[in-house]
Amino acid sequence: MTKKPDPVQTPEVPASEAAEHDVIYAESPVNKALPPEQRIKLYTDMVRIRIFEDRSLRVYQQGKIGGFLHLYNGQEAVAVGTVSLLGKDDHVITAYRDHGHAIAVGMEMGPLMAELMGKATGCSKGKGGSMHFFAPEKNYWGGHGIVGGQIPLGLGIAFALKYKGLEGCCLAYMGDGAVNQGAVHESLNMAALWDLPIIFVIENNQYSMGTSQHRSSAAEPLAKRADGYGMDWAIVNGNSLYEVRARTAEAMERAKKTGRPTLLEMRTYRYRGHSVADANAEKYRTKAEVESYKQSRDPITVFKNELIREGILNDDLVEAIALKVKEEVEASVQFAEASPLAEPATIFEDVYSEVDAPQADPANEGRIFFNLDGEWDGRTRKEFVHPDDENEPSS
Amino acid sequence: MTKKPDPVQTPEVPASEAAEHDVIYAESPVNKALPPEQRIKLYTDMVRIRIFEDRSLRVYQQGKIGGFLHLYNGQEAVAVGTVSLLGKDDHVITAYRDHGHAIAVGMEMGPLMAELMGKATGCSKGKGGSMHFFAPEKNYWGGHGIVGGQIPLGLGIAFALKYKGLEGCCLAYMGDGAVNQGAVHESLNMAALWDLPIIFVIENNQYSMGTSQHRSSAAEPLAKRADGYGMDWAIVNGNSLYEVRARTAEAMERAKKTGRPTLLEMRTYRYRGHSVADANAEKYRTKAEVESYKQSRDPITVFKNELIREGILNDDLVEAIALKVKEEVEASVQFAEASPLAEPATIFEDVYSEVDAPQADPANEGRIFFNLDGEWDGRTRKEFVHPDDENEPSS
Amino acid sequence: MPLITYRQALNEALAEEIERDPNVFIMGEEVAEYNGAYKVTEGLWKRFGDKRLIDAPISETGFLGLGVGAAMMGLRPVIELMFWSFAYVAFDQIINNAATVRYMSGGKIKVPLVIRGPANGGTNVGSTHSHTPEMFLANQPGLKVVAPATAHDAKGLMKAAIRDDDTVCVMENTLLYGEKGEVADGDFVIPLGKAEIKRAGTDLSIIAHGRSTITSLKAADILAKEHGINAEVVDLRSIRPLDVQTILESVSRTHRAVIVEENKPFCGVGAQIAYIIQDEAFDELDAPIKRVSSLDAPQIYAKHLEDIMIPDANRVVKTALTIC
Amino acid sequence: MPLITYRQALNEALAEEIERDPNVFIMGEEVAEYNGAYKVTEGLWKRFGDKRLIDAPISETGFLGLGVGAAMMGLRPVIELMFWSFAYVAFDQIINNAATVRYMSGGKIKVPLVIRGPANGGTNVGSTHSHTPEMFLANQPGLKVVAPATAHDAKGLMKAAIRDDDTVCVMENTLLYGEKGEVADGDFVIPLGKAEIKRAGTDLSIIAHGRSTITSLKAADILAKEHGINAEVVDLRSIRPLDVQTILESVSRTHRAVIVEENKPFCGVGAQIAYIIQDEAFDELDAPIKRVSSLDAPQIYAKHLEDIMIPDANRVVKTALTIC
Ligand SMILES: Cc1ncc(C[n+]2csc(CCOP(=O)(O)OP(=O)(O)O)c2C)c(N)n1
Ligand SMILES: Cc1ncc(C[n+]2csc(CCOP(=O)(O)OP(=O)(O)O)c2C)c(N)n1
Ligand SMILES: [Mg+2]
Ligand SMILES: [Mg+2]
Repeated sequence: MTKKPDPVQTPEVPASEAAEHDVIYAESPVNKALPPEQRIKLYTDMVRIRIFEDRSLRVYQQGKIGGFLHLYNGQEAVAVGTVSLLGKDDHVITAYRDHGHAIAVGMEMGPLMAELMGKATGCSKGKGGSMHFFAPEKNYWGGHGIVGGQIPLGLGIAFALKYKGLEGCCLAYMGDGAVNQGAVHESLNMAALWDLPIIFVIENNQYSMGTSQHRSSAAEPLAKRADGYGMDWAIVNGNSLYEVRARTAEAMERAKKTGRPTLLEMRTYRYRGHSVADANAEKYRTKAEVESYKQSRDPITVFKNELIREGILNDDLVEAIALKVKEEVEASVQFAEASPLAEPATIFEDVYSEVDAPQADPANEGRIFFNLDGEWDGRTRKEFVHPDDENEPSS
Repeated sequence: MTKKPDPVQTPEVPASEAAEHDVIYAESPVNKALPPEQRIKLYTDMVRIRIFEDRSLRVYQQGKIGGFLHLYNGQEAVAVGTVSLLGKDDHVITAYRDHGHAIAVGMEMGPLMAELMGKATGCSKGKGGSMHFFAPEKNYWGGHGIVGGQIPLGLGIAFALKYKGLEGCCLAYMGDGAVNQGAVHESLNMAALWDLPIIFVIENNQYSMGTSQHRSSAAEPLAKRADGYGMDWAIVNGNSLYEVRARTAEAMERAKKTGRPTLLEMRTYRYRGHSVADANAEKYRTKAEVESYKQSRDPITVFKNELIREGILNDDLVEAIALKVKEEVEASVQFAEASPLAEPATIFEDVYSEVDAPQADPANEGRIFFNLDGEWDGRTRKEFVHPDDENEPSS
Repeated sequence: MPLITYRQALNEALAEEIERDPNVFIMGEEVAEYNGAYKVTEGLWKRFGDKRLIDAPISETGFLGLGVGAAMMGLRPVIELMFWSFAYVAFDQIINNAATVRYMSGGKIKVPLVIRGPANGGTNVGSTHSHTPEMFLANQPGLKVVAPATAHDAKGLMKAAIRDDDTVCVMENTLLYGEKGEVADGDFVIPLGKAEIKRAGTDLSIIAHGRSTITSLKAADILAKEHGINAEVVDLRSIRPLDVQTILESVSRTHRAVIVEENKPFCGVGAQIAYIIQDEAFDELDAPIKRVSSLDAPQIYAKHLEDIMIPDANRVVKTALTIC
Repeated sequence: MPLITYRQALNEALAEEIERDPNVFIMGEEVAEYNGAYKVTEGLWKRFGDKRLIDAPISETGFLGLGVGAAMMGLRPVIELMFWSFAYVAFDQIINNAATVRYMSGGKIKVPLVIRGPANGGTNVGSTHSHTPEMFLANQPGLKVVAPATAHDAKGLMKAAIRDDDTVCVMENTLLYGEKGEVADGDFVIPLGKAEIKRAGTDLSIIAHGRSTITSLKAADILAKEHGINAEVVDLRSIRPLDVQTILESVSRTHRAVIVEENKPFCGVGAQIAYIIQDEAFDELDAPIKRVSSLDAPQIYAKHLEDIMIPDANRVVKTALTIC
């Protein structure tokens, strides 16, 4: 084995707040190089996420969205900061708290909102829902519901980049609770073993549902687990957009230049419950704790103040941005509401490639893929009509 | 969270050989306290394992054992050294390379050999085979075939000890390849999180099948992964029986006094192929490498020389021991060969408790557990006759 | 008999067994301080404390295996899976350890473990969270599998499961947690492997388990009222062991069978039941056995489509009419 | 047509596809330098090098997931499981990712992945190493599952699997690896979902997959020679998609069916086939459909008992005689 370099360990800059971090990291090359309009875009993207999430919550409360809805409020700097660095061959994969990343990579809000409402125009045609947004054309690979399950996929994306000889990397996000899934460790080891260009991003919002980090993980910091695999790691103030960018840029450069992976632990906070259904959100943490983040460490406010300090932003502009974003979000709701529901026949689409393109190969004729309702019959996918047009919901 | 103490890290004593280690660790309290006859017993147990393994290989080659046979030759000091410290409430669980531990905990050789031959008198009635030896009455919980799968069970044993308020611990063994199974990491975290009295023993024989450690694990030492969980760890010369005992004793004391788990990496070597079926055993490592272990680091020879140095053992005694062990092993073969094959009706025993004790509860009447050969019928387990008495083997 | 919810019934069963037997404890994600993601363990942590109610990290393989190890040592762990869908990261511990240690040790070790949690679609959460793996669990000899449909059965089966000496998988249903039903007073168990005829009938046997039983009862009402067909509804309650006798007796009376399940159809529980019926009551059958299963695509997110996907009373009626 | 072993046929299929398509690579434990635990990949590492043949750590979840991710990116990974029994630590990646990403993304992403390895008992290695999970895999819409019985089918199905745009699970059999058979020359594929009548007959349809096909052919010989019964043997080859037409046509000719499988019976593949036959060809049946499956206990270690456990020709004959 060629001896690998000792891991680069970057523990937190001690005892400072996001605001100070933004000031410090404004000086780092990747941020210094940013033209003003791009700084404003970063700010705007965080606002877009925030307002989209707030609006989707209202739609949920109106009963137009069902199932789970995991909101990203409070963590915007992570998705926006990291994704802002993506080049053509850089890829993203995350867990079920995936709206922020989707907006950051540039997915349009309309199809996102439509997906939440289960509409045909949804980004997954209403098949995936909140936890399963995808945009492969934007290098965005989801949106995954099983805790930790997306991390091996991220490893595979990084593997494919290396296999194809592309200079790119994969950003694979997970929560602080996810680090205790076996899948994550297997992936850390293989990434380091094979020098795969992947950056594991722990979005440490300090809770997995109602369980605080110290009740689920034996030791701190979580990123230190990378040591066991000889992998570089850093702790990052995840509420400081500039710091997120600076640390991610370092890791991406390392991945592309040396193929070496990095484990980044981004310290952040979620404002809302684990999901909208989280009835206990007020119980497992104090109101004061939540407020302290909102008041003094909110990533959007902190970055807004930083841009004001830099003379790039002012109150008028802030208001104008808010207005524009609200329009965009409203338009997404209107788009979604005006969209048709997906047709029952689509239930059997997107399962098997031959079924979707029966003419593609004459051999497809007569092949049976589905067991329809007592009638074993895949030949007739196109003939499928749903059992009863006056179908009553079953519960 | 009450702050946990910093982990105790015990890297290897550098650049020394097993023989020197035996000399050094002879002075450690747990070894110093050993009366001569117990030292001889330790030596004898290692010899018993070695000769049992050699003999079972011959039986296998005679076609009387089938399936897999993973031999323990070369690693004897680990099982014998660790198990020698077991008290009444200390427990053991290991993987498929489980003959050594079985003999060390005191299982009789006859039923072990009979198990390998699939006999009714086998320790698992011929149902488990080589990989699945169990003796719960001796606190020995197997023998497990799925790599890493036994480690969560070990965690459960430690949990049960703590739950019951017993002052005991669990020794949970795995190979160097097994450390890359997610199950192991999940267990490390929970053990450290909850202060469970478990000692994870990596028997690092440097290969998982044909894969050397550096081709499967990203960093060395493996034990250092414990740091990520704030867990104590040590590297141990696994071919030095005294060192194995000394380090294990420390870990056991810690487990019992503080509940804190330890990860011990015992460096050792296997002489034979991964299993008897390992056709490539000569290919993935050099003959010279194997020989260097056999010649100068063999745990039995090293300990024999140490006991000679101590004046406890001499050539005559060594020969007498060998003779006696050979007799014991031969007797086990005779026992096994003379034993009857298990009856077909036993196939349906030991699956469901009610089926084994139908009278235990009147409610058992009429309950159907099995689908027998087209006839769904558990009522008739006792009536079961195997399909064809002149049954020909199917392949 | 008190009228309580399925959730309360489970809660009572757990509380009573914790009180009865010091070896019973509950472990899982959010079961203690949070009171359970679906509130099945509500109040138990407060009542019984840290020893008996344990919040686990998101490490299903680890804590299911812990349950197996603790059960081997004589404890009676009740491991909650927040969803049975999360068992997929940990099936090895269930199949290779819980189900088979008894066998592989020649009967030396028993594993009195309960693994419980909801296994159902119909809640608009998409494919990854809507699995119903009872067909897979019941395929493995050594495991027992039950799927209560009512509050009474939920309580009785849960208590039986905890007292059972083998590993029992209890398949609950989030759509039933809030449903009320009469539950017998006091301490009772329902032996595993006993089906119940939830509605007696003469013209057709509808065989179901879990929530499909409720669907089937609704269908039987429609069949009676609108079509003059008097259907019998057999609730399996337990899938393994299976009460073949009750199934066969019913079909021998009615000569027609429809099997309803929320499983995906291929190799679902319904396939096995159909096989058994035609094998053992071939001459009794006047028509092919029909099945109504979840539609055979990955579970869909959109609610209006998922409602079509999962068997409802209309679909059962429609299917029944094809053979009546 | 050259006479080669099933193992060589697989090896050729893999080699040819690696040569044909630069996106094909093989990953698994011991597949490269060691030449494969069962030598299926023998010589491939030497021939194609580190890029195309990759030895993985014992991290099935990790490398199966890697395969899914790489497939999403357009590669065509062939992931070897040393045994399908080891999939149990990693089913989540197969069911929740490989099988359903296409669906959950509304068809935006495809996962052209092959997962292959032996899934069989009969080798005296006990319960943990003898699983046959095709019933579980085929239950999941989105997955394809094939089980070749002969060298020719092994080659043709493997090549089809690698070129398929969906995830295909190839269930091989260590007891067949050494069996020789004639394999067509040159480049050919066998479309997934086409059964083959391996022996034409008139009196009885024996329906099988994988090694059970070989057992069934032996049984058909005995039935012909000793009992004057002319059995047809239908080899499913592919379990999902399933060639229902060939099954039904056969049963419509013979009016009797025995299904043979090495699965455990409860919800096994045979249960599903039995259901379909009685549903769609009820009036054609002169006798109940019978099944011959692996005996319904955990797979046993002792060879003489495992030989009883797994269906053999005698058991098939005996079962056939009950309905002929
Ligand atoms: C394997 C698995 N187990 C449990 C769950 C249920 N679950 C969904 S999210 C979650 C908490 C995850 O917390 P964390 O990783 O910190 O991410 P966050 O929600 O804070 O973003 C749990 C337990 C799941 N989806 N998958
Ligand atoms: C989950 C799983 N994957 C693969 C295997 C096959 N297998 C059995 S032993 C082994 C190598 C294990 O090596 P190591 O952990 O170093 O233990 P050793 O054999 O050296 O004692 C492998 C790959 C298995 N039994 N279980
Ligand atoms: Mg979190
Ligand atoms: Mg090893």
